[in-house]
Amino acid sequence: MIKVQKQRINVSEQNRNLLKKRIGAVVNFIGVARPLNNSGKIKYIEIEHYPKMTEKKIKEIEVFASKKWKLNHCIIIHRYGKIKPGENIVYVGTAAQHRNNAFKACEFIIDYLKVKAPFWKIEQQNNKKTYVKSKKKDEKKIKVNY
Amino acid sequence: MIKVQKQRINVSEQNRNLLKKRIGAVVNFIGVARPLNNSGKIKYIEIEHYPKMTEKKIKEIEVFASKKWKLNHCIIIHRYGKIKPGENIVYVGTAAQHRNNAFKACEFIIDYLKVKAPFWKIEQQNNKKTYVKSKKKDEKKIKVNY
Amino acid sequence: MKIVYFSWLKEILGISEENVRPPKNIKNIKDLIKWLGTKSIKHRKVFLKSKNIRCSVNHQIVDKNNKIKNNDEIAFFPPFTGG
Amino acid sequence: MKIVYFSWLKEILGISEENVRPPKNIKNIKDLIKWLGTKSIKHRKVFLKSKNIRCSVNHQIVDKNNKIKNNDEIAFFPPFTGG
Repeated sequence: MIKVQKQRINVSEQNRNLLKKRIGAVVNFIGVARPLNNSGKIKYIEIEHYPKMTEKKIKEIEVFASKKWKLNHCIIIHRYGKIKPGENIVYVGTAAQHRNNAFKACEFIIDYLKVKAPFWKIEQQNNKKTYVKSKKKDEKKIKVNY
Repeated sequence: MIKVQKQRINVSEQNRNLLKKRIGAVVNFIGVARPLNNSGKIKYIEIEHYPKMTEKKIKEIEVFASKKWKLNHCIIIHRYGKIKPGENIVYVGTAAQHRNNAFKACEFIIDYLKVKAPFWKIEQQNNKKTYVKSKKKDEKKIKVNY
Repeated sequence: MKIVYFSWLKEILGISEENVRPPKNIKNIKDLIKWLGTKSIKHRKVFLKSKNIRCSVNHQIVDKNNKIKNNDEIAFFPPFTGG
Repeated sequence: MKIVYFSWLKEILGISEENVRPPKNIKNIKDLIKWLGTKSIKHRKVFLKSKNIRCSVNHQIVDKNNKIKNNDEIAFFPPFTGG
């Protein structure tokens, strides 16, 4: 299940969904908006995305990971719009028979979301708006091609 | 925070605790009781533990992982007693500035719990009680010594 | 041909999309970038930094040698920073 | 000296713990296992399989050469299967 949405992610609800099937291992990742950057306090971040492309790209990642790591269930939710520090930005949940697969799939998905899904972040401070730069480290981490 | 308890783990509550501090990345693992083993349906599992030793061992794992991966928060909860298929058995939650640390710590903790914490599982079927055997694979996975 | 802009490209240009009719000798993304860079001072400012610009054709990421057709939707944007 | 048993060891023996006074020549876990194995048929059954038995002294996992003292709490159990 994938979703691109403006509202906050209800993590409990998603975990209940993941746990519905009686599988052995559930892993999830929650990305949270940070309160600070190098130049100080962040009022909020704003995430822009490319609607016609976003869901398609996330779906590709979901399908690939579900097959490769034999997932019983996979949930990917990414927000856009204004997000305050401390709020969640992204939720990735994986459920599998064995924990290794659930872990690997979850980490793969968030790594790929970072560099393959069309989202752009702005950090809004009191008098300053910063277009967040992508991390080279993140791009290097991606080895598998699909 | 570590806990050894009989009752079900309230995953939502623990995730709320993890998310309280305004960190960047939260990872959690939930182990779920399986409905089947090689010889068929499982009615319930029963987990025995060594009370005087359990918390101490889990605490050691928590302290080690928190330091090694600079965790902002770490929650480990393991149940004992009768557990029905589909119910959770164990919860590991890690919160860190960066996702790599949160993932590595979470996976480390569950790997170590499997082979270092004094729990023993019984699978109860209709006419059969099986003492679960440890997996060599799990013991091999543990490389770091602490 | 529809051109779509995101992030700082959109901010500098002041528009999120535009329809263009490039001449026939504009055959791939590289050509298109050069040609778009001549449209205005703002366009030049954006497309001069073209090493930092990524691009998609009909919602597929492509490299700059990718051929383009008249009814394509072409998007320009910086590297992604979601997650 | 308090001996504690878990899992199938407890089931076979029918007890979860017992107090014992081994003779003075019983100095380490290996000796203790041999000596406990002579206590009853059930004990022999359990301690014959001693390769599959792990052990702790005062809640610390130890190997079978570990020295033992009179007021130690010594536990015998199979490899852990939690998580």
